[in-house]
Amino acid sequence: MSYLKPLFHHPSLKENKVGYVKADYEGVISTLCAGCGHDSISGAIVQACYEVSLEPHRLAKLSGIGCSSKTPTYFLSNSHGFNSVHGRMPSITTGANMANKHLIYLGVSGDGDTASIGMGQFVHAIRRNLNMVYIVMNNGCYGLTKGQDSATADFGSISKTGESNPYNGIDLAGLALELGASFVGRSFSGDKSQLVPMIKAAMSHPGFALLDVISPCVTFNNNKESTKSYSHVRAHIESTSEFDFVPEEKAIEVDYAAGDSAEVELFDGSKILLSKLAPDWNPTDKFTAVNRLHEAKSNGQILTGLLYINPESKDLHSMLNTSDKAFNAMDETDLCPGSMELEKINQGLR
Amino acid sequence: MSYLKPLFHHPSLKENKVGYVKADYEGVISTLCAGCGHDSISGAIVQACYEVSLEPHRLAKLSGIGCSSKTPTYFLSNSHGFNSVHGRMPSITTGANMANKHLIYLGVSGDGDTASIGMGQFVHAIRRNLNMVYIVMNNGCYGLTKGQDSATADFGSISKTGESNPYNGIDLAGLALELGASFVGRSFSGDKSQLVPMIKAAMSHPGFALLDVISPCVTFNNNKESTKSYSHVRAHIESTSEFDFVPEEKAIEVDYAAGDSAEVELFDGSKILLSKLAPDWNPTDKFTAVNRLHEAKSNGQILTGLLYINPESKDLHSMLNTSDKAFNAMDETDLCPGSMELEKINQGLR
Amino acid sequence: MERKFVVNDMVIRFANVNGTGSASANDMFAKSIFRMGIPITPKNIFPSNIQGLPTWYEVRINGKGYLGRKAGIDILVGVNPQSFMRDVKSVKSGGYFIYDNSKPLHKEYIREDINYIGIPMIKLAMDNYPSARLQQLFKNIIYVGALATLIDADIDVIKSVISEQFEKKQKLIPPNFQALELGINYIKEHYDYPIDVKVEKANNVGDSILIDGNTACALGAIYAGATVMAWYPITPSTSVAKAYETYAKKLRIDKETGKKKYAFVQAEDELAAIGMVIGATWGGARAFTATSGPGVSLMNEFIGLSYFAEIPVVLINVQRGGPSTGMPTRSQQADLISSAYASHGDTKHVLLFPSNPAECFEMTAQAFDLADRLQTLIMVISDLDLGMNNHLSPPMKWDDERKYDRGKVFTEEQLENMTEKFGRYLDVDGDAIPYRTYPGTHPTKGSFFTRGTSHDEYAKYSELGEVYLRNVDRLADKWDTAKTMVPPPELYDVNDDKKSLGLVFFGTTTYAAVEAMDLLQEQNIAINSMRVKSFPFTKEVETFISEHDKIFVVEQNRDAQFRTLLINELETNPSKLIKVLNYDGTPITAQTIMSQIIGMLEPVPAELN
Amino acid sequence: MERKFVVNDMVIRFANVNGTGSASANDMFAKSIFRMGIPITPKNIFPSNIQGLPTWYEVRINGKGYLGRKAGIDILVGVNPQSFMRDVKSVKSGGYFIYDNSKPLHKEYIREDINYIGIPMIKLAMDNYPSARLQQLFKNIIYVGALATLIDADIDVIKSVISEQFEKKQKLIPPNFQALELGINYIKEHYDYPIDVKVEKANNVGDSILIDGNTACALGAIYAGATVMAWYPITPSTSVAKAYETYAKKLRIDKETGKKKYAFVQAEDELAAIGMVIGATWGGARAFTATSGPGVSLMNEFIGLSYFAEIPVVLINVQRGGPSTGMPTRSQQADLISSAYASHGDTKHVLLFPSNPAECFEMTAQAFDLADRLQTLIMVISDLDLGMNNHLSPPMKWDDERKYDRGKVFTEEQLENMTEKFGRYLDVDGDAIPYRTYPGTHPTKGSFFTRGTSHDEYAKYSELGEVYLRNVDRLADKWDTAKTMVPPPELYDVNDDKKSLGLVFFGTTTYAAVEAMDLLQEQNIAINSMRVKSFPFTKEVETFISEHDKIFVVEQNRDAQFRTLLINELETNPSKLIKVLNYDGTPITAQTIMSQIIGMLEPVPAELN
Ligand SMILES: Cc1ncc(C[n+]2csc(CCOP(=O)(O)OP(=O)(O)O)c2C)c(N)n1
Ligand SMILES: Cc1ncc(C[n+]2csc(CCOP(=O)(O)OP(=O)(O)O)c2C)c(N)n1
Ligand code: SF4
Ligand code: SF4
Ligand SMILES: [Mg+2]
Ligand SMILES: [Mg+2]
Repeated sequence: MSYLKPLFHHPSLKENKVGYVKADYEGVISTLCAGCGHDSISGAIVQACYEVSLEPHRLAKLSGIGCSSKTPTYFLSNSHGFNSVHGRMPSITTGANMANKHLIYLGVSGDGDTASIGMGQFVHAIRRNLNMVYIVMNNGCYGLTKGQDSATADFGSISKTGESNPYNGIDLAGLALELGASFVGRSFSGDKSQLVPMIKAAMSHPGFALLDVISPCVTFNNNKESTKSYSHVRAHIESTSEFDFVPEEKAIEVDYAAGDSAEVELFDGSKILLSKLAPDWNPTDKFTAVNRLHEAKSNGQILTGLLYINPESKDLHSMLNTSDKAFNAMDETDLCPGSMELEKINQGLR
Repeated sequence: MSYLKPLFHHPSLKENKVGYVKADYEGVISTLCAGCGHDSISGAIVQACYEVSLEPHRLAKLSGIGCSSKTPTYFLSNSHGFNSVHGRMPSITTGANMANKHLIYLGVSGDGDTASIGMGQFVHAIRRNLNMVYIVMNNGCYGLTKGQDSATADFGSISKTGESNPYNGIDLAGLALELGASFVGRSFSGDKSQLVPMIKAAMSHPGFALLDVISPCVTFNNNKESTKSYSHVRAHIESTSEFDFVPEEKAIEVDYAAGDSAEVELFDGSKILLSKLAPDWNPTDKFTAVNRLHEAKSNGQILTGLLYINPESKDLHSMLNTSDKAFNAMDETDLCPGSMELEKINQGLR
Repeated sequence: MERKFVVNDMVIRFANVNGTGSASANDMFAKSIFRMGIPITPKNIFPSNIQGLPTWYEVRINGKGYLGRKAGIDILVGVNPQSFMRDVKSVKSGGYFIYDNSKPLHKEYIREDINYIGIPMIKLAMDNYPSARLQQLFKNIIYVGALATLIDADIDVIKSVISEQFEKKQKLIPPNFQALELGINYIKEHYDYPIDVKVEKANNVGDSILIDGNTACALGAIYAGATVMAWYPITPSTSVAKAYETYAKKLRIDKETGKKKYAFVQAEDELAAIGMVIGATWGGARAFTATSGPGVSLMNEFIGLSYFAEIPVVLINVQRGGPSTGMPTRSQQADLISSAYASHGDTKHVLLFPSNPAECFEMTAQAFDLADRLQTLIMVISDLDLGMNNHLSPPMKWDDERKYDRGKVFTEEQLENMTEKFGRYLDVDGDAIPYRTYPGTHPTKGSFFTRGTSHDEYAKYSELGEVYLRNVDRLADKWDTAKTMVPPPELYDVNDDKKSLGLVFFGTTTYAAVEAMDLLQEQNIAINSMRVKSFPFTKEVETFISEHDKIFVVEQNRDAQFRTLLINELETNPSKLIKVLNYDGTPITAQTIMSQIIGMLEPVPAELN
Repeated sequence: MERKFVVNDMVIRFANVNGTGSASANDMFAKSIFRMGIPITPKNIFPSNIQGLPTWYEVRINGKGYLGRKAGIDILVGVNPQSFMRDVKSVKSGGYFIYDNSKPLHKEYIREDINYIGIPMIKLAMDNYPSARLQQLFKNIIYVGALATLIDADIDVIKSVISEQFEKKQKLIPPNFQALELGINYIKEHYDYPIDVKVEKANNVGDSILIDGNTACALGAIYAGATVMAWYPITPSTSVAKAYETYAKKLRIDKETGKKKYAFVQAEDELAAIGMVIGATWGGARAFTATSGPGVSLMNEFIGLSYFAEIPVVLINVQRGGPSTGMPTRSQQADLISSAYASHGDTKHVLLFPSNPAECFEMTAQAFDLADRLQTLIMVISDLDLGMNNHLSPPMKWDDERKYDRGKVFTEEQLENMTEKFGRYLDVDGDAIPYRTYPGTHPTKGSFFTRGTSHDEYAKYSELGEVYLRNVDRLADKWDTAKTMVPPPELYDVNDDKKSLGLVFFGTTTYAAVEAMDLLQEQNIAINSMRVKSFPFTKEVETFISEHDKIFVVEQNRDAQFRTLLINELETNPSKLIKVLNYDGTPITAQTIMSQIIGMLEPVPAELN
């Protein structure tokens, strides 16, 4: 069970501009593992929506399949949600967005859901600059199917089965930049101070906004002997060759300033080095963003922050020049050309 | 019908080191449109295989679906070929390569086949550094289904139906670089002097070698009024709204030196600016390759040449540490653990 | 002695090379015959390639209005040396072979029993047009002129068709007329004309139109208010998308703002295409896709989602020759089982079977109502023959009083006034169809979580057996509801009161089946016929099947898939359903149906008439 | 008065929270009973999540060897407060509810008709283990000790199972023993034991093993020489891949070089997984994949390719609850139609139906021979129940004389000596199966072009109707050849000479069906039974179906899909096939089968016995 608070616990009672309290943005109790990074991201989404005073029904939340893709149940109960099929959230979101351009579309996906089975749709949602927030809850593994390496897993990382990953990990932020995404950010699940504003920025961006959020998996990225007492548990797991014991963990949190770096210890005792872009970073300069990203990578750092934003972003609706009235609000009068027109067409076919 | 020569025409009679003449590398008569860039690439493949003195049966040729994907019939008749399904050549090639590591695998695809339906498999073949030559015959459109824009079509390009493309084109070479491909080259179908050696280099590279080859489609990228007499034909096509007339064209050829640029006029009268990497270019420096590529793009140039090669490339078989003997040559003695071993396993389950 | 003419009854076949502009010339010829008031059936037989391979265009001209394909070619216009031998062989004894005699005909092509008519097409073209490209184009018009003269077609009609065709490029009209005259004059100067198969103006087409099924489907979608079309190119369904775009551009641009009341999205593949449709209809728009066999196979997972999460989808399935990539430019009806039961688990899908373009229009429009009403996927099952060939069809009709049936959707007001808890999958009124809401409808009521996993009446995830059962049993009940909503079959004049023999067909076998009924009648074989229009089968279909002793089921696939559907859904004894099959990729002929039936009746002649 | 014990016949259910380590404790308990020589059937009932949700583990203990699920719980070990109410309710009258009485039981959980046994599990754990994590883990062993004492299980056996389990982590043994003793002693000190359902050492398991079907499939693949395994994670098939990797690592590393004689590739999705298999078998290796419903749906296009281009594929389809994402952690047999006729066009696929792990092993191995021999896709149809639960099974067997049947493959020598032209799709000897060659075999002979498009005998593309017909008709003939090669059904003791009643089942309904046969016998209902092992149906299946008047078909799906296959392939009159269904995601019980059959017989009791 999760530490994400259910509706009746500690509601933040302050109403926002549209008259909602924070609890109005929450969802049902999470069924993710205690300490799962995904729950922290859900929390950040709740916070961001509350802060921007969004009416919850003005947002639609969509996902694929995976632990990450379950999270939309755990936030924004008053929003329509769609837990679709594995890897296909982008196409569903594209359609939904076409139907009604006036909602905010928040897509949630996992690294398996996005970087493997969903790669094609991910790439093409970017290409179409679909107006949506696309959050990847990136844990480098397949949580829900019990810990296989995902395509974003780092080269050489050790999976729960003890195998070293022989493949290079795909950098989703780098990929999005290469593909011309109009908004690319990266953050860490435990870094609320960075994540919440970034979600807010993404929601206000008129186009595709990728948020690649590193989100540690307590259960399956939990494979090194880190503490004394834990070793016993670990030995137990090895011996029974059943992943049937998940130690309860606290979610990892981190707080550091823009321009700084922070070393974060993951559940498995391994460490990652986060590096936050400086406060005066100019996110409209893509060329530099690409270079900074590659540079950080070669220094073994994970660069976080808003890497790039295209201020001239034109979304799919603009490209297609669709009408302002949402399609789902149109009826016969808007849409049906009528019998006279049809008779003209018939006439032309005689 | 194509200008690619059938077996009985002008055979090059000089035998190569393994005793084959050039005609031994040819295929059946092409059924592509006269002047199609794809046929020029087929010609370059024939030339390259002849020059490197490859025994034809030591190569397997695979493709997806499309005009481009038909070409394997038009070269190397003595090689096994596999014209699979749309967008899935990479997975088929992965399997084939696993079965027998001792052949050369030449995959041919189109930009539709690769950048749309095949995007996922393309990305993951790169990620696995599968030992293969992957040629994209890139014409920016869907030839076989009559000229729809593909995902590599340039922003603003006008398709046969007169629509301007609102999307940014995907740069397959840039993408491959971002994904860590171990060999990335780009060329032009009409530039044999660059293309033939590049294919040879790709064949000798132990890992994934992408060749993104610009290959103009005479029929569907043939949409501007370029010459007087042609306008009549074009008018005819517009009036009948049937793409049922394909003017016979000569394949476009170009020859320019390394370090130079060349403007090439396409069938539609539009022009592209090719820019060839300098002869002293260091293709092992990825960082610079990425920058040069982006730079060229922002100057409206298409950079050609061997952009990047990783001299330390380790292919999938190396990563998996598979045996030297090909799997398809193994039998019971190699593979079956025998009844004694099974009885031991049974014993452990009692 | 007076010559005897066969009037308004022939098959003409043009043998061309694709990419040479012949298709538009042939089309203009066929259209001219149609304009003369004579029913025609044109069929394009083309390769899966763009240029340089043999392609045929066949027109059956039949005053009685039989529109099925007919074997036996009366006149062959052979302008493709690649297929010469095959073409010569295909002419029926006594028929005509029209060819380019700019070069002499090799003697291996000479048959004693047919007539040869040589016309120096390329020579005439070279003498009159400057460039190779133009020569190639106008050669086609030259043979049209010649052929028209030979069969006594009305030249003025042809000219008017040409003029219309080039209405917006007036300067193209004179050279086309000139080419036509070249052909006409050459015949007039060198041959006795007309030949003994000829056409005569008639009044047999009524208010019919000439249109392909794909265009009609696209128009149906536009009339039904489809605002999102997501698709991926694939023969033979591509032209549905193309036509949708063409007509949407004309009919769906907001006059004032110039903005589009539609979104036309070429997806990255078929999975994405149907995903977009699902997203769009979930969002409250009407949306559809069109594809063919390989695309439907790729859509299988999503099709299951639409069934289980109850999301309206309209899918136009234009079948081609399978399996696998198969024969992409040939026609079959071989995707019936894979459509009806697409996707894993217990799934069933509603199918509609149009048999002509007017029905393509109507059934596509109807599919949107059914999809919204039943909250499920509706497949319009067309095929290459219906979709890509022009057909003589009743005109398309639209009643301006007609309202879109958007099905059970709660509005903001309804939600506002609601006191009970909204249950997305709650059957509140016994038709097994629940209410839905569009995202964004109401600030605090009516939101729900759509999922492909097992769920309770309130859309909540559940792994409980009883919850699962309630849901899938309701879906089975919904299937029964569907039976009352889909179009009933068409029953043909009852010839056989004893109800011993029945004939069942659907879709594009209809033309040939209807003709076969007449042929059988001529042989005194009484047979009752039924054209099925939908799946699930309605009561009427069930009755027909149960009332007849021996039923011939006509279809265009190897495994008698439609027969399987009948057996499986109606619990019919297979022994009474007899297969009548044709699956070589060409449309079945009346002759084939008749002879297969007679062949199977022969052992028991006593039982007949 | 002497107490009456029910011996070796009970159902025990553990109600846990997943992720708390209970699965391994429960497994050790079950294994101990098995070691006592008593047949057991353990079943894991788990949620589609990783931690914190209710999960159940059910063991049926049955001395007679009935291995099907049985309703009615004798003993419930309830350590999950979330599911308490449900758990209390599920105990059968007179049964036992074992719970943690560290806190007192709320009175709403009190039922008059069952026995409560409280054990202060968490208290004992806290008193004896330092950290919360260890307390949680050892709590599980405490209840195992208590339960064992209550039913009189052999503690030494349990200890030996624990010792084996921790063989490589010896230091874990003492604390586990300690926990066990805590449970044992608490019972001994506080309760009268044993209770009236108990176990006694027996000799009823013979040489059986305890293994899950997925591991057995994986071993079958290793024994059959599969070198390439390409897969994508999906419940419940993931463990096939996991087991393949585990055993391949042990059995397939070249001793000298340390190199692997296998390639284990986690694909990017299911489309890629089957693509890799197709590529690998085309290349001459043996390859396979394992997936479940959604994966099979995604593989549809490729499945059609393998059928039409005739490429061997072995696919292990471990079914779960459908449609769509459905019930990922529940079991069904609902992918029969979608497997048998997967992909568009006229396609049919060979299916094998194992019903226990030994057959999973054998049939997987056999699938490779059949795939190579028939050059087509073979699906091994398993399900979650068979695949993921441990089953008491005959041991796996391998004959060292057994050679792989690689089917019709020309070698370099054969090609060298060949004078006639090699035709990849030429039926040279009448079995409708052509010869193939591997790439790289011969410098100048035997190469061909594989394609999913229509092709002639020499693999050349063709759009000609007659060429297409020859090919697909041969594929239909090959289907007939397949009927002679697939495993015949198992026919059970013939009870009914009149052959009026028949019972048909397959796969995991076998356990319950076999038990139901006995139950029916007890009621004097004579019924002949057949377990089908493969599709297409062999002659024997056809005979059984035609010889019986009324046949009950047992299966675990809503739409009676297996029955559809029987009707469709054997041209059976549907009226004689009666549905016996269970599709709520739990395995069917003998009681259900019996009562459904009796229910349907009631109207006509005269006809019986
Ligand atoms: C078509 C299909 N294939 C496979 C699965 C099984 N599956 C469920 S979740 C998942 C991976 C999830 O990984 P990721 O997206 O990284 O999410 P996480 O659980 O790590 O948050 C897979 C393979 C599925 N549901 N559908
Ligand atoms: C699953 C599937 N979808 C669609 C098609 C139709 N199709 C055939 S080729 C093609 C596009 C080919 O474009 P490209 O790969 O760029 O090749 P080109 O013809 O331009 O060389 C498409 C969409 C198909 N064969 N299979
Ligand atoms: S398995 Fe990993 S990703 Fe899934 S809920 Fe648990 S911690 Fe989170
Ligand atoms: S359509 Fe274009 S790509 Fe296809 S063969 Fe013709 S020129 Fe080449
Ligand atoms: Mg993940
Ligand atoms: Mg292309």
